[in-house]
Amino acid sequence: MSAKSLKSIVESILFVHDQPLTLDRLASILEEFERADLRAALDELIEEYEQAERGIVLTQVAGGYQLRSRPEHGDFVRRLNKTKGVKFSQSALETLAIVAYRQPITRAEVEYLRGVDSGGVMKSLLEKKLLRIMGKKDVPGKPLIYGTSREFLELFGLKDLNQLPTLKEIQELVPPDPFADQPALPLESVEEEPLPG
Amino acid sequence: MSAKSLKSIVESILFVHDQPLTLDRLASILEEFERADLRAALDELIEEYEQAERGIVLTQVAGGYQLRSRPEHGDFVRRLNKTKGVKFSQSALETLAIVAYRQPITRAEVEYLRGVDSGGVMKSLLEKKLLRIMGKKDVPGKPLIYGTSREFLELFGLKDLNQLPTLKEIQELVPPDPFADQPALPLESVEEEPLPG
Amino acid sequence: MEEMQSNLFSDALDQAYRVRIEEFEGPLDLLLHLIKKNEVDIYNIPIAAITRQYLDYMEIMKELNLDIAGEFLVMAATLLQIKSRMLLPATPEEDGEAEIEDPRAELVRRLLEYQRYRDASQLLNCRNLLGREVFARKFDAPEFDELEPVEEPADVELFELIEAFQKVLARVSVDTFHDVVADGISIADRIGEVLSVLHVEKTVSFDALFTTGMTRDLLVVTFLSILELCKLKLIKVVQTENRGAIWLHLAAKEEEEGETPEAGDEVAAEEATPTA
Repeated sequence: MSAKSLKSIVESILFVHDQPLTLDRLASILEEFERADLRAALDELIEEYEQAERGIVLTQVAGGYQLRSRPEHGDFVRRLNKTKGVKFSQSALETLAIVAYRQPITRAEVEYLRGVDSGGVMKSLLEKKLLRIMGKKDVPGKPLIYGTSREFLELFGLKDLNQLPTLKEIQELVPPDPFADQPALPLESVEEEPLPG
Repeated sequence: MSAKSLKSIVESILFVHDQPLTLDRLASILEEFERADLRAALDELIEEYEQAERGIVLTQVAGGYQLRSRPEHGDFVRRLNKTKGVKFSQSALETLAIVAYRQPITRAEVEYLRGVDSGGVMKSLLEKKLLRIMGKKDVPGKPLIYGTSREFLELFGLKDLNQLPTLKEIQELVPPDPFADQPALPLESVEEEPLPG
Repeated sequence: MEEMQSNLFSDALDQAYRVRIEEFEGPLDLLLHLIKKNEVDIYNIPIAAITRQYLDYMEIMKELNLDIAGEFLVMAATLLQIKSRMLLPATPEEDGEAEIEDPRAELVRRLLEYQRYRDASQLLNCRNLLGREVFARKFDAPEFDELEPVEEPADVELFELIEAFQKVLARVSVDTFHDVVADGISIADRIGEVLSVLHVEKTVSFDALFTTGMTRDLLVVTFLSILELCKLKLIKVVQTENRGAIWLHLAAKEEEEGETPEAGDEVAAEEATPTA
């Protein structure tokens, strides 16, 4: 089987599979091929789609590979189903950002960092499956701890959490912190309360 | 707008629209473009997909245009359905949750709570070692009683069962169940039977 | 001309003012806004001035009858406390600690940290979002479900059937679930009906057996009949693709031997009776 055909087969499978496809899963489907060859085929496909300025791009998202429409054409594609697309409130975005960077994190910690009650917004992000409960924190009161979900990665087109700019990189956008040597924020002492019913 | 960009936009729309797309529909979506240009873009795309021996082909079908996987790769693509990744169905998750919170529990009790026959899903969870048989209940008929296993804790990254959120906490978090007001299915009368197989 | 410009300017200001008040996510957001507006150094906040402006904003909110969240009040108290501590002479503490932390330090740390997450949230929002700028393919279009199964459909597991039935219950309007006594159809009867439909149609979609207007009891009886037919291996339940439409057809064995479909019906009905 030539490398060209393998690439073509991989493209067929990516096209039919509508979720992000991991290399592991691809290797289990195409078990007669070498993993290295599969990876090479994926890399080549990513490059080809990028170079030719196609209407489709191959992206790495949520630990897998997924074909998606080219972002620049969003305005046209949205006409298909006349949706305006997702829109987040500032509080939802803030909460998502805090959980993404500080997970696992309790609700009280999120509220301390945001400075406002966040029960409602966290509940709604859980319902949208963008946050998930990771378990309980091993401190008195056993508060629930939260993290971001696979759906979060898919929605924001992230390969994994490491793809987010680091807080340090973000920090460089703002002036240096003279208090940087001081101890971390006293999150542990923040009191826990259950989410509102 | 260059011809190249138009082709790319048309490709985006074909990709996202999963039904055959007629030229009329395409012209109504991309109303700022000439019909002749749209047709030219489609013709070019058909040719490009064919020439490069891609995994995707653009075919004219049912009076419209549709991207499809290359027919020669059908054998590979069909494997997608057979090798399902580790993914839990809603019913498996439901059953696991019920057993986790109510163990030790009989199959009939699970079915009463879920309102549907759960023999198949419990059998499959037993096979996956996520459930285990804890013994027999001391009531007439001596039904088997079930609990969750060590593998269950491992899979869900739980230290122990106490790490699960309490039912009260869950109630406060998850959206209301649309079936909550409806009576349970009348399966309670179904006789207790051993699991199939 | 000048007058017009100044009018425009004050209108714009007015509007910005109103919108901003409602936009504040919380006290930290408001403080950052005040620091930026006053063009002061975040590490050397003129606490008296900022506190005064902060309290002014709360006054405006009150006048506009906006609900002032408790957090705003807590922050006001904190600011006043910092202000009073700033007025104290810098004498060593009783516990002999050489360095006294700037009373503003924790607030500044919180503000900087909050600002970072706010920046991070803006970066998140600038990404190409699935469903906003980028789209993936989806396969659950209703028209797709209408297609008949082609080549090597996979067997359906019980839980998938159950899920399909849950969807049926969700689809069929709750209004039709009136407490009317069932029309008395038994599982055995319904098995016979389903089989006769299959002998004519060969392949029937799962959904087609549940039509709007059926009583809840009939829905349940139909579902139990399908389960029973599966158990008796008289029908095969298949799915064209992962999570796709579910189809029923007569089991191969039954088809081969089933030159006399009526006989098949009877067998099914008899065997099913005890369970019904």
